[in-house]
Amino acid sequence: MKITAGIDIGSTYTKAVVLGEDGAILGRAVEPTGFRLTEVAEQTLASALERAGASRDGLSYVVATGYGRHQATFADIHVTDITASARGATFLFPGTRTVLDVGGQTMKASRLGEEAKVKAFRLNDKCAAGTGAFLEKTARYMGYSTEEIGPLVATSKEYPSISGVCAVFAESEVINHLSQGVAPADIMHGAIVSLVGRSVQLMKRVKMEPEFTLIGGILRFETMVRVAREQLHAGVNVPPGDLVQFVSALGAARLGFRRLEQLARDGARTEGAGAGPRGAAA
Amino acid sequence: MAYAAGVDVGSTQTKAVIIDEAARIVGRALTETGANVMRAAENAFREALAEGDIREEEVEYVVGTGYGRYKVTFGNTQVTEISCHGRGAVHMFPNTRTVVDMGGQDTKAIRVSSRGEIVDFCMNDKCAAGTGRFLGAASAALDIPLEELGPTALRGERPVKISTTCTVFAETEVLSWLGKGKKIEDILLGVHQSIASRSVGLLWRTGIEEEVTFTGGVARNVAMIEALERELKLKVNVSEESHYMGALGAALFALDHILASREPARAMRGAS
Amino acid sequence: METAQKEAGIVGRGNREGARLFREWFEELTRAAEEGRGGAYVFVMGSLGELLRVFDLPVVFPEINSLQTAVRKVAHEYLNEAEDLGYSPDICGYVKADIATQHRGGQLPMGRIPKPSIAVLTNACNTYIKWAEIWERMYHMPSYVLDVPGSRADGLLPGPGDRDFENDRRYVSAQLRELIALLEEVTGKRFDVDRLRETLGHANRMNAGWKRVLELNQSRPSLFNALSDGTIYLGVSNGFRGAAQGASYFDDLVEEMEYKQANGIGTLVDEQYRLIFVGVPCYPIFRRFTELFTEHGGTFINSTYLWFASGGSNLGFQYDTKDPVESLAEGLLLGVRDSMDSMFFQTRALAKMIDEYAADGIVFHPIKSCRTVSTGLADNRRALMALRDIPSLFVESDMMDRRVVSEAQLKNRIDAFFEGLASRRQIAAAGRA
Amino acid sequence: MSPPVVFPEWEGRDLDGILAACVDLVEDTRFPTARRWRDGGGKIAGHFQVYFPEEIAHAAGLLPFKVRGAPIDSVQADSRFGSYLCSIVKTSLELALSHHVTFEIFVTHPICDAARNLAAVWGRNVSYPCQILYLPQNASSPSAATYLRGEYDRLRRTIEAIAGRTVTDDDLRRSIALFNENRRLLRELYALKRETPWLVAAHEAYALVSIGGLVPREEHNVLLATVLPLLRARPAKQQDRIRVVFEGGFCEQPPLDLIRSIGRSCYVVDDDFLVGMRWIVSDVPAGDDPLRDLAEAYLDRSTYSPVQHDPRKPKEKMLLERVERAGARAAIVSAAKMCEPGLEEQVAYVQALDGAKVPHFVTEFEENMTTFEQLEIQLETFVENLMFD
Repeated sequence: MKITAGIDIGSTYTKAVVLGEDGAILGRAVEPTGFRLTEVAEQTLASALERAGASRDGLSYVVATGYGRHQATFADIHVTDITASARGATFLFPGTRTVLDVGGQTMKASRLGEEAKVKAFRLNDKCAAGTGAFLEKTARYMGYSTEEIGPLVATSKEYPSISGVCAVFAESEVINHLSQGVAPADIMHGAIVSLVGRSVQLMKRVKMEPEFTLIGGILRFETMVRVAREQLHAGVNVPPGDLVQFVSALGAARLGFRRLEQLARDGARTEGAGAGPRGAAA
Repeated sequence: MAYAAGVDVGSTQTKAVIIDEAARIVGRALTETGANVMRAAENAFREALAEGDIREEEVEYVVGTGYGRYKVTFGNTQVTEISCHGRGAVHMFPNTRTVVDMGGQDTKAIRVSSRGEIVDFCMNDKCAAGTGRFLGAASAALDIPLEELGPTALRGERPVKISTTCTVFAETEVLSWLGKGKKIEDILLGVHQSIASRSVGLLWRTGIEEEVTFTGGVARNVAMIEALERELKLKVNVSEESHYMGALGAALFALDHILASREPARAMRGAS
Repeated sequence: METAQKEAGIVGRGNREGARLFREWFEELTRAAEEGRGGAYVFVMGSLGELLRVFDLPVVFPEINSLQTAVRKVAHEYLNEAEDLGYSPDICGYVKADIATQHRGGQLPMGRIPKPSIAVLTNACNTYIKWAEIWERMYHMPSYVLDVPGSRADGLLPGPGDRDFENDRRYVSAQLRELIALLEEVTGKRFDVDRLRETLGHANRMNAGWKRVLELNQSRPSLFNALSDGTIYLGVSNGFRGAAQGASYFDDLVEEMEYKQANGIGTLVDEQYRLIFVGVPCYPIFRRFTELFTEHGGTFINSTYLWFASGGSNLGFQYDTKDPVESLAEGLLLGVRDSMDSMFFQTRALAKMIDEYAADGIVFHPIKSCRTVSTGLADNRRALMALRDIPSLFVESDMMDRRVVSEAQLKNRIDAFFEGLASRRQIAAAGRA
Repeated sequence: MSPPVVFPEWEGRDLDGILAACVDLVEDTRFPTARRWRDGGGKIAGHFQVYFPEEIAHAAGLLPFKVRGAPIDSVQADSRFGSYLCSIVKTSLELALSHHVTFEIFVTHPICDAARNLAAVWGRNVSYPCQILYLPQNASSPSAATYLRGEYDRLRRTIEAIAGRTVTDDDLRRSIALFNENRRLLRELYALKRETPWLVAAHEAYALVSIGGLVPREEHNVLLATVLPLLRARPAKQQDRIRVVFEGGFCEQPPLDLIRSIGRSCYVVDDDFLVGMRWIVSDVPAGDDPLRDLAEAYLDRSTYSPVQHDPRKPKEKMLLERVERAGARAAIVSAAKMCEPGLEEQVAYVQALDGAKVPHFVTEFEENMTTFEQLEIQLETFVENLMFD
């Protein structure tokens, strides 16, 4: 059986997935990224291979993605995590048409066409008030850890509006609410509603269509998913369990198979056409 | 002996200063503002009292300042931190005509008269880009303690050009320079220079008149002092008490009040 | 007794009548929308209400509609809708609120507006042009950009008879004739020059009244707040330009202000600080914004807004009804040029305003939404500070987008500004003693 | 009298050397050519984006110098403006305040609200005259040409006073002929980009056009005439890249690194970079009334941009035509950050491209951006998804 690997080198964690031809996840691993990107990529891949009981030589194709994708010099190709996560999302939820990825600093929305190709995408390239970091800052300011956000918000029924564009200035709104006696749970709730509002706006900008799949670090906050369902008036797919963090790596591994098919189809042509995705990233 | 107090409730930290009738600082305290603004103000005040070994009844007048100035419920009146920073800076350095205050979410440029009155001021309105908070983000991204940022940056020789000063994107930008193999000290030097250059842009709005005094939490950062001086082509005054300048100014306004109430002819300045 | 009654009738009449006229205007627009009649979409800087009225076209001011959504606290809904359609957070909020209004079939909190049969605009703001291009794509109706050249440099003000002025005037007048032909085509009505004479006559009364009302506010105490009351008067001057009601309104307003002046009735009980406002109001917290000043005894005695947003009516230009089209061209050229000057080349005019109105302070309020008004304000302030020793406040926010309006931030700066004004006054008093 | 040579660096070098010299000049924020021109006793008419009738300044012996910002920090200029503003307006003023460039006159146009304010601010901060040239915004009016001729005549009189000499119709006709030659050479360069994009990289073509605004056109013409045959003879092979049109460079210019970055994964077969230099699309007839000829060419024989209103040139249709004519497979619809007309036009462009099923991606740039992660992610995603089958 052929196997491929996908490696997602994110700014905080590096994830690797080893995938079998039949679509079975054979092994996966995650390591903190640190500063030595090439090494950590190698290491994470080795761990995933070990868990899969496979060897480096047994791999037919390696696809790197994520912020450090260019540093994975041993990969066969590298693609962006927008491309990779689209494949990962459709692998888990074949009906996915819109993917929303909310991370610490960035928020990405993409609309997919047939075969999980990204038809339209948008990034928040401006102020980051709409990212996960904003929630964490707000929580930290009020003296709660990230883990406490979920249970805290669960107790809230009402929420104030938090509309500031700048994440830092939004803090002064939080202070205002606090000093007016608004409960921290409600403020946190308001912050989540505001964040989801911004996400939905980004999704509208790519002309979103159901099904919606949510990925990214933000999924740690359960309320986020509930509020997203409310605002979208639709169901929202969420990767099960700890697969959440492997969506891009999984998509990358899947792209490996896609690429193998292509190579088999027109083997001769690919030699000079390195200007394909690989050239794009040169 | 009567005492006057100033309590500066900022977005992240709350500071209190107590002065005597000769305007000497006899007690000071700093606490995190946290979720309960009122309690933070009280705590800072009490700690300052304790430091100066002063009883609460001995403090005749309290002025609240900073974002949470209306939460200083035990205060007698409120004055904005803009007036307070100006007043504090002139008290420390009597020839001060321009104050640059760098805090957590704003940077202020203040032009003052010889008596410490505000002639003109400007603040960043649009966002917190280029404020002290950026340093906090850089510190987190590089995992270097805040106090060591300045000394590290001073070792830099070839500063990188930082194109975003958005605090939340700071981490991404800093990491991207690391990824390109830049040295930490060069990145940090770039960070300091970019913040300094934005602050000087703000100073140009009010006009720059010598002497320039640098106040606020960031004023303790050696690299920022150097970057500011380079950009301004001037020496800047920095006080040991730079952190307490707002609270000190508030205390001075409180003292005005005490003295004015003794001689009715002498009007209180500023804080009417 | 009699005086009390008279006072009750006169004082505050401008605000009451202004509100009534505004309601009537929107009732008429709603009727037009429901009957499927099209309107003329126009803008405050060079609305040409005088001419459009001749063709019985209901006039729609999208700028005013948009700002009303902010005053009525629903602007964010409109802005979000437009941003969902792909319009950037960084463009004019008025444009975005209007786009959302169009998508809602013209529905606004005040009523419904008709679709455009034509848009008539000047280049006084370039965004007018981009805005009209959006309608062209949406409705495939004609828009006419009446190009009015402004001042080429500060103080370069050629007048009638001057070769460069005449080149501009010929251009404006040729365009007016093209516009008349287009209006005939759009409405199917023949142009009636006598009706133009009539509307110009009404506009003459309004222009003279507007100029007089502004001058009357030099009184101490000042008679109206240029920011809160002034904006109401401005609404009438735009919506009823060239109409008999508009002319009478301003006759009455002059009477009200003269009465208040004669009887020493000021807008504030205790007027402490006379302020000038430069820029566009902060509509998302319109009332509160004014209060942040009046709480300290500060009132706005005049503003550049009352100049440029009245399309130059402040000049008091009198049309020559013997030669209506040519005279309309000249009035338009001078009025729009003055509007633009009051934004780009305002420094000397502000110095004059400070002197004539005995101002104590000046407030610059650049806004995110509008480059036209805001881009040069910091430099104008710098230049003005070199000319006059007067305290000034520089605060940025927005006219539409509450996401960039922070009341706490504004209050902090405004409080500091008044602390400065107070200490300055005390030092001056101490110096005299 | 022939003007002094201000850009000798490229002479005597091979093609790569010439191109490197051009790139160096474009990236040099000290603007050495303007300095040399002044050192030789020459006078300069600085003009802001987009279009300026440079022939009129040239006929008076002035160097028309295209002001298009620079990737510098606008420390002093920031204090002259509000916060919500595109970068080019700020850095252009910074160039003047920090004496990077000095002119005898500066002219801007009512292209947008920021640009008109720029003239006023500039005028309050420098000692030489600053003016707004009121190019018509009612371009399809039958009266526009006559008006513009009058406005050009006013400009001629203003420039005559600065140059200290009269500008005759013959002078103008000579200048028009020179600029016609320049426009012809630029059209050849663009034909080359379109037909054989592998022979000239996107950033090289950009640099070749761009220096036209920095050196006398006489020199630019010699340079282009030398380079074009060398480019045609370049031994470069066609690669498998996507042909794209870049839209959004009409005023503020993206950093050269950004253009380089796009060029690595795409062939930029047409664009609107510095479109003002190529505004007039065919020869201006040098007839009896050269000012009128220039005015008519501006109005009637010209391309499009978001900052000119002309119902005869619906911009989104013009873009679709540009894409089709260039044989492009996709479009990059960009705008400078905070550029009101550019951002507004993006919406119409996107609708039109969607309608015509032309793949595109939407982005924003700023002239002094130094990291391109966001853009590269977008560009790579875009290319990947077009090529991955």
